[in-house]
Amino acid sequence: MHSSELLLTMYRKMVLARRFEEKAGQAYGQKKIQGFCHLYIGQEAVVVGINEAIRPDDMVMTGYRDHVHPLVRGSDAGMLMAELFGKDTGYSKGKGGSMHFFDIEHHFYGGYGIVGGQIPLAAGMAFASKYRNEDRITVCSFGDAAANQGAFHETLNMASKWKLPVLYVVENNRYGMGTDIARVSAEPEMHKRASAYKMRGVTVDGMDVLKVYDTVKEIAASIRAGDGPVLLEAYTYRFRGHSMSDAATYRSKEEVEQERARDPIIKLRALILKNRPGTEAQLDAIDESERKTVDEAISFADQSPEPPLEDIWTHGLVADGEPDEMPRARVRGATDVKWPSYPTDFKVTWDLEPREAPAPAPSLKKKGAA
Amino acid sequence: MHSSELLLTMYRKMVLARRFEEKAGQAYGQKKIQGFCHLYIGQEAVVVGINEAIRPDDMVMTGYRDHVHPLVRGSDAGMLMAELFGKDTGYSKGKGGSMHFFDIEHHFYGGYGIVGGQIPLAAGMAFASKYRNEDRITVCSFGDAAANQGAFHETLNMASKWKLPVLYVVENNRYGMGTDIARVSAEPEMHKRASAYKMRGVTVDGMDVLKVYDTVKEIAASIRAGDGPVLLEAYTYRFRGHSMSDAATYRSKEEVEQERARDPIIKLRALILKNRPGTEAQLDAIDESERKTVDEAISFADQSPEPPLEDIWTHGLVADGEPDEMPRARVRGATDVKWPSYPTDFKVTWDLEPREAPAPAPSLKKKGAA
Amino acid sequence: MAEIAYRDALNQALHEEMARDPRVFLMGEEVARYNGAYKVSQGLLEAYGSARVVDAPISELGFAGLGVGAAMVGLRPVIEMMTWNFAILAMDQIVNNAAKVRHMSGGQLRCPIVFRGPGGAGGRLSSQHSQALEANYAHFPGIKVIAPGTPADAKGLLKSAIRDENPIVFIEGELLYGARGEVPDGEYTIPIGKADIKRPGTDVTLITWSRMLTAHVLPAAELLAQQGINAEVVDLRTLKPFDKEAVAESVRKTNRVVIVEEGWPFASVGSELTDFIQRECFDDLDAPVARVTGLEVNMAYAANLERAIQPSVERIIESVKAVLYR
Amino acid sequence: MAEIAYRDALNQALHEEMARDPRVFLMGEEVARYNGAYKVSQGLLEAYGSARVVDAPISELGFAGLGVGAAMVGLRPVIEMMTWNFAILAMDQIVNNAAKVRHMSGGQLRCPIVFRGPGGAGGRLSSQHSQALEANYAHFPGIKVIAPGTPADAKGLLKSAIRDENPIVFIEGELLYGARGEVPDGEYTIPIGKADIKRPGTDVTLITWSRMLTAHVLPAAELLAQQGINAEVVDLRTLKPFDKEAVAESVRKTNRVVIVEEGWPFASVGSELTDFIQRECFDDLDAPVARVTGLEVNMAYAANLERAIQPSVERIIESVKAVLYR
Ligand SMILES: Cc1ncc(C[n+]2csc(CCOP(=O)(O)OP(=O)(O)O)c2C)c(N)n1
Ligand SMILES: Cc1ncc(C[n+]2csc(CCOP(=O)(O)OP(=O)(O)O)c2C)c(N)n1
Ligand SMILES: [Mg+2]
Ligand SMILES: [Mg+2]
Repeated sequence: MHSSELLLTMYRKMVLARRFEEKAGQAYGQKKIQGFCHLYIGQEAVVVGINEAIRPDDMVMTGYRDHVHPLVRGSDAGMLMAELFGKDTGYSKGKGGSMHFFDIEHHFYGGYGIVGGQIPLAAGMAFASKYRNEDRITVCSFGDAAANQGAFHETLNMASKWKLPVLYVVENNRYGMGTDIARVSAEPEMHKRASAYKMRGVTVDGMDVLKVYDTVKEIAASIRAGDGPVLLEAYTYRFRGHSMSDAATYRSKEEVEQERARDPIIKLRALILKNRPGTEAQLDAIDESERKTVDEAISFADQSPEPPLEDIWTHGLVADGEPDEMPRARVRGATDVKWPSYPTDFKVTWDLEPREAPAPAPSLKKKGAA
Repeated sequence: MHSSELLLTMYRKMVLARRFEEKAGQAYGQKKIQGFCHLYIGQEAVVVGINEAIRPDDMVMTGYRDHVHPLVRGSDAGMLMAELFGKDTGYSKGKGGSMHFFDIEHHFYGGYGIVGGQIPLAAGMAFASKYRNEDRITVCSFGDAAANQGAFHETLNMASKWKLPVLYVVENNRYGMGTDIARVSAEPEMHKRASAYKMRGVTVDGMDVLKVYDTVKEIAASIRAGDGPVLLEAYTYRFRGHSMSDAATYRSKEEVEQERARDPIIKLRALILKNRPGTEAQLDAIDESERKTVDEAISFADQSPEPPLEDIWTHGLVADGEPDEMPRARVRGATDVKWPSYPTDFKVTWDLEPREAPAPAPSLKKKGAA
Repeated sequence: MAEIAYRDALNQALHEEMARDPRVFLMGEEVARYNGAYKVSQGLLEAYGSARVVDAPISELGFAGLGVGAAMVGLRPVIEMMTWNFAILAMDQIVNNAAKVRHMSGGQLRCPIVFRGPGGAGGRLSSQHSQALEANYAHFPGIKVIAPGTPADAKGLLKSAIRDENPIVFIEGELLYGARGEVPDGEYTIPIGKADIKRPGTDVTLITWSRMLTAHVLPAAELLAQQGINAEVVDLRTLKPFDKEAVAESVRKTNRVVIVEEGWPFASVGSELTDFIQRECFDDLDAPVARVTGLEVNMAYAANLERAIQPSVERIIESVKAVLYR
Repeated sequence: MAEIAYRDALNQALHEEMARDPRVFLMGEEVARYNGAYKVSQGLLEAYGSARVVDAPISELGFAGLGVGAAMVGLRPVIEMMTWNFAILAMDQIVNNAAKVRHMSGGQLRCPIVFRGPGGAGGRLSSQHSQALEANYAHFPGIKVIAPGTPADAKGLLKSAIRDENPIVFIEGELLYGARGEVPDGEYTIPIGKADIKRPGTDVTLITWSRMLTAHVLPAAELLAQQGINAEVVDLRTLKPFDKEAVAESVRKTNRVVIVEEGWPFASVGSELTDFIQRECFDDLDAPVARVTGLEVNMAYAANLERAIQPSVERIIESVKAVLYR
């Protein structure tokens, strides 16, 4: 059912992600990375499954646990690592850091530090797609705890009412920082909240990349077909602490070990080998090559300069005629960058509400009616 | 089933409310009242049914459409009218006006102008009751459109999780200002949203004061018994515009007429007369007496002075030892005011969460873990 | 030049920009079928349809953020806040996302969006509905703040705001919507960041913006003129960035300043103006910079208190006399 | 006197006030089982139970408002904001309800509540997590704003804040939690609204608060002393209402002022101080009031940029020399 190529690609991306973050963790220990640094280790199946199930030009965004989302889209690992190192060669020239990755070339729209703050943005991006009659969808991830934010409620209502082409993914890793989600959510099964907005709610085993892939394949098609937004709850687990400074003593050893046994990478590797025993060497080669990619990323980041001090004043207000930065062109001299461009002249054909006999225009009032 | 006394009390209060607001509307036309003025006309059965079903010392609050909630609790009609006139003899000395009625003596906690802003406050009041092991409940009203505010989501989750003794009432009059609620709510039946918080959701015909009474009687008992909060959706209708400056052309004449035919006062009057035909004179006497009460309220407000200019500087920050204002004592010289007083020395016996073997204390970190 | 109301000037600006650029859409509470709580969007739904003139639920945080997201991918949203009092609920999306995405992305993104709606007292609305909140937004880098006081400025600046590449907080005067004034015929814009001398003078500089201009400052200047005091009235129009040259030039000429603003005094735009002036014009000042502001209290409903809490012609004149040591 | 960390001083204050008054409870994200994101609430859950030390969902607006409601009916909530950056989501409840219920009810209600948590840069956290937002709250009437810079002040002021009858915004220094300092033994409070002269001097007044005090201002004063410049350091501690007498007295003595604050310059607490000083001490000033602030940009993650964006000893010394015309 799933092609070898797909399986191997997924394997490769999960391994890349894992290695990238392990190395980032080490670099944090060496103080090359500082501040908050939220690793995604353990959750890779969610983002890889989703990514392979959507189109490269679909738009993706998430919260502060954002290293892997762009990486699996094809972002330059060295430039991501350089961003973590606060270097000039990072995607944001060292302005964003761990929590604020952005790679617009690969349609990765950030990287947000206010829990739940990206949820309305995604609705706006989906609104724009529908407004311009594009068939792209937007995928927005957030955590279980973020579903208790008012922004979740306000936005899902609008997204559903206006049938916006957006997939909301609750990456339910059971904890918001140190708090078991069941301790602070009256309804901890977040997908059930979709019904409050007459929206479709779906669950998936987020430790199984193929299940994620299959589920999102179907959902993405339905969203693209105009059936409206979906709330997907992916049950997953982070193997590490919430961030680098969290010893995660609020979870029992047993619980963590039990979950580690469900490691999505080990699981996929076993599955591939079971079906095609001959591929062990191939997988090892992938492991090796991704390790190398990450090592190179580290050296690249290490050797890159800090941003110049004058950069303090750039990327504030946009001056007239000032272009956007294209990081890969700037840093790597890439000439193949396809930057998203949007039409400035088009006709809006979308009726957000059914046309009706317009209500009689209320007479002009001097005073507002609030 | 319902005593005559109850029926007559309800009738009296609905008539009082109606006359009060009709007169307020007239006074607005004469510019004696200014600013926003949101009448409750048509919705009286909701607040009267609730009020008779709860205890006098239960706590009540609502939004800016707040004239009737205190009135039916027993607030002084003259002092309420004086507040509308911006006079010194008003409950808030003319500082609050139409949108910010407060009568703490009668456990009416306001009167809030930010749509949905009172929802978290009510949870806090209920929290305090539970914290002090009191058996009072809090009743918090808001409109259908307010249920799209983030505050609704965030608060109902906490209220349910912590089983706070609070009754949330959606006074669903079908419109938020000029907007049919079905145009902006993916799920316009707001009680259905309760399930997103594992909370009980109930509906009631808000044009039928007895149904409201019976429903709330049962709900209040269950909340008082510790069964947790309830979201009650009362289907109702405002006969007037959103506020005085709203011509309400967004509703058809037919719709308004159809609803006016369900006038809760006419309905109750008919019911009383059907069961006990002899009471017509009694009802007429009530009509007359409430009309008089309101006429007196108008004269009182008319004849009252404006607040002194020095009052600009009062009721800002509380100075050490500064007492709270007791409006009825101040204005009417009442000596029977029972002001709510709270213990300052008591033992908190409530376990908000089940006691468990405490998690091993995480080691002290220099850096936060956010 | 036609004489039209402030609300109609704004309406023209929206109309013209929506006709000119299909990327522009308007979203907010009651903006479509109701034609706006203050009728600023009259006729737009009919002209541009329900995807470009959108009635939003009462979800300020949500639809403000929706606008920011749409702006990040090439649209030009105009988000109407029914009043700026309610926008406090949306502030996170304005200051944490709109004002920061360009920076955080290292220049990969831009966020051309206008948040607009009325600010200041609306007339007998008490505390929660009568706030002049420009200082709260002007405090943040990454946003521009505009507050026009006349129909012509309202139109020209709203058009510029919609064309600008940055997030803009556009504060209209809640009590100005019915105010009439001459508006140039045809299409025109007014540059953001330029003050306008609404009355030239020599003896004292009155700096102000939005409703205070016509409600109190110009009338005060007329009365002062009758007493032989020739006041120059500087209408900032844009609060951030404000026009430093215009302010300094006027102060260097008059050597005395009174700043008039509707909002509270503490850490306000007026405080910032004082800071600028005392530094840039230290040796030019013949008296301390004086300020007339809303009093440091919550707004009352009662007519007499409401009046007294706000700046007035009398308080301005008194202040001018104080800086002239008369 | 024991030398303890700022976080422990706060912890002691909470401990003592909770032991003293059963009405006091603490609510916020991670405050109970996790003992606080910054460990300020260490041990409180164990001591006071789950109804008095409450782990809240990530619902800042909701639990801030819950606190306000509880305060209205006789409790004394301490609401922990994990950082003030996130409290922007809760601002409506703080400024529209907490700061206004007493006024709107005509004095029938009071709202004794403390909103507390860290403000300012946390160290390599980029734009959304590094904001010093005191000006936004100080702008509103009806709230007090406190920002202690030492363990002793943190303890004494938090205790006073919890006992105060008003809503209080209590801003701790995110990078101060580990800072150690002498704290008086036993129970003591520090009055709200009183500044503290952390270093007496004669040549120039340095006004500051929170982390800037120990991070940059006192070190700068030491270096200046070596160059023969004797700076007086005024630690405001309470920003609103600030101690006008202490500020004016110092300025009258030194005739020169440099205000040092971590936040952005525009419409900030520093702007307000300038406004006050230039008016009250117009004839005492030998130079314009100078200010050293965070630069007017969003915070960057890169170490070198982050450093340069913040105030520094160098910038302070430079500013002092400028006001001394050296
Ligand atoms: C509005 C806001 N409140 C609090 C925080 C601090 N914080 C950062 S992450 C986090 C937990 C979020 O948990 P969840 O949404 O489940 O995502 P996860 O970290 O598990 O991926 C908290 C409380 C924040 N960044 N923003
Ligand atoms: C946060 C906020 N947004 C907008 C408004 C303006 N406004 C006042 S009432 C109202 C409609 C509310 O409708 P609903 O909640 O159904 O209550 P109803 O007026 O029907 O009783 C609006 C939009 C406000 N006061 N507060
Ligand atoms: Mg989580
Ligand atoms: Mg309604």
